[in-house]
Amino acid sequence: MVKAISKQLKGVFIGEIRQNREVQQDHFLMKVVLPASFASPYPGQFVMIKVAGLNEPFLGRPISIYSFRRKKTFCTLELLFRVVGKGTEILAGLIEGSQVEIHGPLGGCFAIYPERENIIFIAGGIGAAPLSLLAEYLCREVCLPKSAMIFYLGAQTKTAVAGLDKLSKLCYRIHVCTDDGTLGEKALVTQVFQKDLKKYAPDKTVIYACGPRAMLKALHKLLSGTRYLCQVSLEERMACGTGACMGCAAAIRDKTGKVSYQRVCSEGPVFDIQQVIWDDK
Amino acid sequence: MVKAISKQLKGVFIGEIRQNREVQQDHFLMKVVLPASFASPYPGQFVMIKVAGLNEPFLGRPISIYSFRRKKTFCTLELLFRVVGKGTEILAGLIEGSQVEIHGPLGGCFAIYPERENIIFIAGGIGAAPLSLLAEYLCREVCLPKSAMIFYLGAQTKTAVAGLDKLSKLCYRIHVCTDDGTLGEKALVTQVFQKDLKKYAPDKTVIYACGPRAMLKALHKLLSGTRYLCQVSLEERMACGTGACMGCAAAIRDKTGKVSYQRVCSEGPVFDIQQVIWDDK
Amino acid sequence: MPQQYPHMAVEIGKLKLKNPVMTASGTFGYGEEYAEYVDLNKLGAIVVKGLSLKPRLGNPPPRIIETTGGMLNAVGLQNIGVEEFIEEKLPFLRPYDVPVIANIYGETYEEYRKVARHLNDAKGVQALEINISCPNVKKGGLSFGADAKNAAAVTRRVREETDLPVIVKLTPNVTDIAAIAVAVEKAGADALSLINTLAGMSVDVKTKSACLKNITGGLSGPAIKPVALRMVWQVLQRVSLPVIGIGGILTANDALEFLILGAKAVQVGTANFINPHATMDIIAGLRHYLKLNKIKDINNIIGSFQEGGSSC
Amino acid sequence: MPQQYPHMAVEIGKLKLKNPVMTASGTFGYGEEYAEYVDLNKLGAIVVKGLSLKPRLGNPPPRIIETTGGMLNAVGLQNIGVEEFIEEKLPFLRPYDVPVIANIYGETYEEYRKVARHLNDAKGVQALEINISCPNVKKGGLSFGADAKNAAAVTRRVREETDLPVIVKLTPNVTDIAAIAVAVEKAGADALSLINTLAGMSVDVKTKSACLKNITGGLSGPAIKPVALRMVWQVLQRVSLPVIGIGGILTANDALEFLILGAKAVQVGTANFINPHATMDIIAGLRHYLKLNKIKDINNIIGSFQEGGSSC
Ligand SMILES: Cc1cc2nc3c(=O)[nH]c(=O)nc-3n(C[C@H](O)[C@H](O)[C@H](O)COP(=O)(O)OP(=O)(O)OC[C@H]3O[C@@H](n4cnc5c(N)ncnc54)[C@H](O)[C@@H]3O)c2cc1C
Ligand SMILES: Cc1cc2nc3c(=O)[nH]c(=O)nc-3n(C[C@H](O)[C@H](O)[C@H](O)COP(=O)(O)OP(=O)(O)OC[C@H]3O[C@@H](n4cnc5c(N)ncnc54)[C@H](O)[C@@H]3O)c2cc1C
Ligand SMILES: Cc1cc2nc3c(=O)[nH]c(=O)nc-3n(C[C@H](O)[C@H](O)[C@H](O)COP(=O)(O)O)c2cc1C
Ligand SMILES: Cc1cc2nc3c(=O)[nH]c(=O)nc-3n(C[C@H](O)[C@H](O)[C@H](O)COP(=O)(O)O)c2cc1C
Ligand code: FES
Ligand code: FES
Repeated sequence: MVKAISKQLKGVFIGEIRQNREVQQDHFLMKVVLPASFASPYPGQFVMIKVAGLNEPFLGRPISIYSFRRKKTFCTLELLFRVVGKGTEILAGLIEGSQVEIHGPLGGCFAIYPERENIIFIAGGIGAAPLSLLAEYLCREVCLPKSAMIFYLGAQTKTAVAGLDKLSKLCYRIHVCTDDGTLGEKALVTQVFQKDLKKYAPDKTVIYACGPRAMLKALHKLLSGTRYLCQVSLEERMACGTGACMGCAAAIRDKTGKVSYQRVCSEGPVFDIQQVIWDDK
Repeated sequence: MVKAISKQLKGVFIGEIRQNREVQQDHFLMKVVLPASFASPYPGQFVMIKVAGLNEPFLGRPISIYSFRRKKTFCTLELLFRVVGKGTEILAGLIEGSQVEIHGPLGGCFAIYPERENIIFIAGGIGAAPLSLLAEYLCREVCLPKSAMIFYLGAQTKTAVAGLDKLSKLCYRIHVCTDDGTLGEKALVTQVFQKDLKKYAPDKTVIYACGPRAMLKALHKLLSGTRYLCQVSLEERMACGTGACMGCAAAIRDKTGKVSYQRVCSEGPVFDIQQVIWDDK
Repeated sequence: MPQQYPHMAVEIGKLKLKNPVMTASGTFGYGEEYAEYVDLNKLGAIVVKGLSLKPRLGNPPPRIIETTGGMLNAVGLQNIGVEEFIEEKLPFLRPYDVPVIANIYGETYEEYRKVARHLNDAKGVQALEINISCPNVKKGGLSFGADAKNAAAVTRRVREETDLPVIVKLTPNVTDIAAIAVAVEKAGADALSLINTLAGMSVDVKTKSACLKNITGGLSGPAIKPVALRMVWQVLQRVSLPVIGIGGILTANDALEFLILGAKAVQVGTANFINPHATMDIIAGLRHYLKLNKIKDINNIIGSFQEGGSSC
Repeated sequence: MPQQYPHMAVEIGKLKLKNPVMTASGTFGYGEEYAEYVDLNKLGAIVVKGLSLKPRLGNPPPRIIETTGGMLNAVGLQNIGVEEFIEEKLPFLRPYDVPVIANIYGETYEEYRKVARHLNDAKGVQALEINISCPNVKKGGLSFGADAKNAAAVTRRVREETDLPVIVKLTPNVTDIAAIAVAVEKAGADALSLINTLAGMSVDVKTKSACLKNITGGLSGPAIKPVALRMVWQVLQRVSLPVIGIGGILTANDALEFLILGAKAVQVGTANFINPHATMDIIAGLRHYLKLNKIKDINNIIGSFQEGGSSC
């Protein structure tokens, strides 16, 4: 019989908002103070967040961890999010001192290949958030040289480019582009990357990508037939974030070639780009 | 044909909380700033209040107007409320700067008899709130002498006595009593009042009462068969506050003796104590 | 009057509405209660509180209780009766330029008949909405609406009494709402409205009794919107009558969900309680939506649903 | 072990539970998913995700959408199949001191039979819960549960295959849930659990399509609690079987509402998603309530409902 579990059970943490600032039109940077028992996250992981004690929004919202600092008696979590609907609107309205329920860190993380020469990040819009934590991690924890890391950041328009200030401290080169040319090059981020592609030898390169499905799909097309290693972080609507509800399904081909619905929250959110079935919807 | 109505349509006002202070255990005094277009209330009237933009609580909560000040460009409303359930708990949690939706002033008001010598107020617990506005109104607007106004205030225990500071400025005599004797006399407020009853000649006296149904029922028994003029303010669960939902029914006997369900929000909340059917539930 | 864009008028059979937003029965009194809040002339239509042959006292209190995202009510169809309505309330409504729809209720077929006849003869009522679905009355009500044969029988009786458009209001408390819709269509209804409230209850843990004196009540508000949308969708697949969508509509976006599915109009109920101006806000919101999306006529939105399922 | 007060154990026929709080099928995975959050030994029982004879892929995404006070899901019973469950998941659960209830689903009577037989023979399953009520699968599912005769037939088939207690889980999407309960009781069920989700849908105004790829889904969460309570109350008036209450339970107070009505136990579903610790919080809350009110045995609360209606 499995006896009373002695180890600390995981749970939901009450966080207090230290700052919640509109850094860019419709983009908020929320700093949350959490108890020290909150586990240190790995890049690519996320939290489920909701307003403490309220049923509105009813479900938590998955938001990637943008940055994390551990202090002696507490830790601070930064989330970078874009207001797209009711849930994020309510989060945006929270003021300093408000309490939030934070559940995490959840999900798997990006695999690290420190020996590779070219560490490429490709972000669409708010997709920059999880990749920022990854870049930071590679800089600080893995001590990769800045020169190894190249960031491609695309967005629809100037006001949808967020997190640039932090990235410019972390990466050697940042290519910014917008659909309408209001910032950086006027191009899709996959197009900009494509132009550089031949510079990067497949076996010396790893690509990390996060962004709208259409962007990831284009990237998949670009890389299909090549031997590039490419990890993508997917998004799906989530209810539990822990693998119980089966709500966050994505069609994935496993190593044996069998296609099944896997859970973005627990088998993901990071998948090999080749494993994802891009035409399922 | 009734043409486009030119007069301003009534609506729901967005109020901003200026102060929300726990004046007594579980009792909050909320000061709300409202636009100048908010109509001046009469004593006994109430507002429906809810957190702006949220569906939780789903319905507004009826709260009596405790005090009101009109300034040139805005007005301020004070509400005195006790936390008894989820709705009032959420209201209690609102901090300065939060926005509330206020709908009102609603309902009828107490009838005034300035010529009567004895103006008696009988309040149970938070029932003091609407009677305070009435006392203030009689003092300031009707210029009744303080000596005419006698207040009986009962509560279960000391911590349930709220609004005393304001009342003591308004009324000549205040009889405080508690069920457990922790403040004032140890007695029910109806018992305290009963002892004084013979001092007040029925045709020179008017009684205003608000409090738990059991208290009002006891008062009704006390006064039945007498000619005292007594107005009570009733409470019922409300959805609309405007007379549309028929939700706030109380069994009332009209002048012809016919009993029907009347709406506390619109036919009330103030009724003649003799008209109310006290044994319907 | 010059044609105004966007075009907001819709037709429910013979009934022409300025716009698709009506009030739901029982949530807007007899119109008077909201006349200070709403320019009644701007409404698509007013559906008044359910009318019975004789005045009804209604149920003893408590009659309402809040629930998560909604409320339960057990008003029990308290109303002044059809005759007093015609004498006392209709004169107030007649001068307005807005269709008045009378929601009617009977405990027997004969009562439905009589109420319909009274209203048919009274000037100022533009349509009848048959309530065969109120869960808060002991006789009739639920049982008429929960059975296709009874629902059809009521419809036929009312149909015989009036030339006014007959709208039948369906209950959601059934296994197969589309089957009832089909039966009612055959019986001569001109339109359907759905849904009425879901039967529900709530327990007070302190007193260990029901929160409503009537024990059960009808659930309304945004909590029931998903059920209402599903039923409208199911009914639209089986009947060709115009359908009026009801249930949990608080905003223009909510109304659009029903219109996109194919509802010709909507009714706004519980929303009036929390925002007496709700109907006006919804009409303005619909107009804004059409302008923003450069849609000239709201009828182009109605039924624009893509069956494919979404990738939202 | 010394007797602990308050006494929290309840019995559902032969099934003995430490306390009346179970997890609801499909909301707690196979137990593993929450083992880091919840001390599984402290649960009344674990009901695992619905099992079918063969593994099921489930429906394409999007599968869930939030609604006011609840959520819609159209997972489509994605599961690993009964054999893999027995081989891969049951070994994890067996060592725990908690009854495991297998929720089973078939597309034909024969499939129900086979799944039941497999589980009957596997060690470590203490009861079967027959899901005749899932609205998210095309065959079987809804139709079995929506008709008293079919519901009884499924029950009888499963009954013949097993000595384990058989719990039948009822659908709320019916006109008369008590009639189905009665039929299922006669067919040999040991207990009833209710409710499963209400069929609903949601429309994405931007794409003019359903928010769920499957178009309709099942509504769960506090939004449906009033309907669940009403149905538990209706069923309890017609059957003498133990009833397990399900629907929108987030807190101990919610659980008490069902217990007061007479439910012997409750299942906690959607609450697990927003608070993975919900079951533990509810158990602690129940214990606290009993202590505070000096009630020695939770069975004294069960069925303590006062029919009179309240003046709350
Ligand atoms: C693992 C993960 C990490 C994420 N990290 C971030 C982040 O760091 N910053 C950020 O701004 N956003 C992030 N998202 C997306 C974020 O969760 C959604 O934007 C949010 O849930 C929308 O909630 P809402 O109520 O505001 O919008 P809704 O009203 O629910 O929806 C508005 C729009 O957003 C889409 N949407 C809703 N939920 C999701 C979702 N879970 N994934 C994708 N699209 C969704 C809807 O389809 C719709 O088009 C992440 C999502 C996942 C799954
Ligand atoms: C005209 C009017 C004026 C009022 N003025 C005040 C006031 O000035 N200050 C104040 O503190 N309270 C006042 N009340 C009572 C107040 O409305 C309720 O306490 C409040 O609605 C409870 O909401 P809740 O969500 O916190 O409690 P709930 O969880 O809804 O209920 C908790 C308890 O309060 C009771 N209750 C709930 N609603 C009402 C109601 N409308 N009337 C009576 N009892 C109710 C319930 O039966 C239950 O016992 C007034 C009520 C009315 C009708
Ligand atoms: C307080 C109340 C009273 C109602 N009375 C009636 C009625 O008399 N006749 C009727 O057909 N429907 C009645 N209804 C049902 C509404 O018209 C509507 O169908 C239902 O509330 C769902 O819509 P909603 O969610 O927008 O409120 C009533 C609803 C409420 C809340
Ligand atoms: C995501 C999800 C999956 C579910 N899967 C099943 C299932 O496999 N079998 C079943 O009988 N019920 C299933 N249900 C229904 C729940 O067990 C429960 O009856 C319902 O959700 C109502 O309870 P709740 O409001 O507490 O969630 C599922 C519910 C949800 C939300
Ligand atoms: S969100 Fe529940 S399984 Fe992924
Ligand atoms: S609260 Fe709606 S009629 Fe009084």
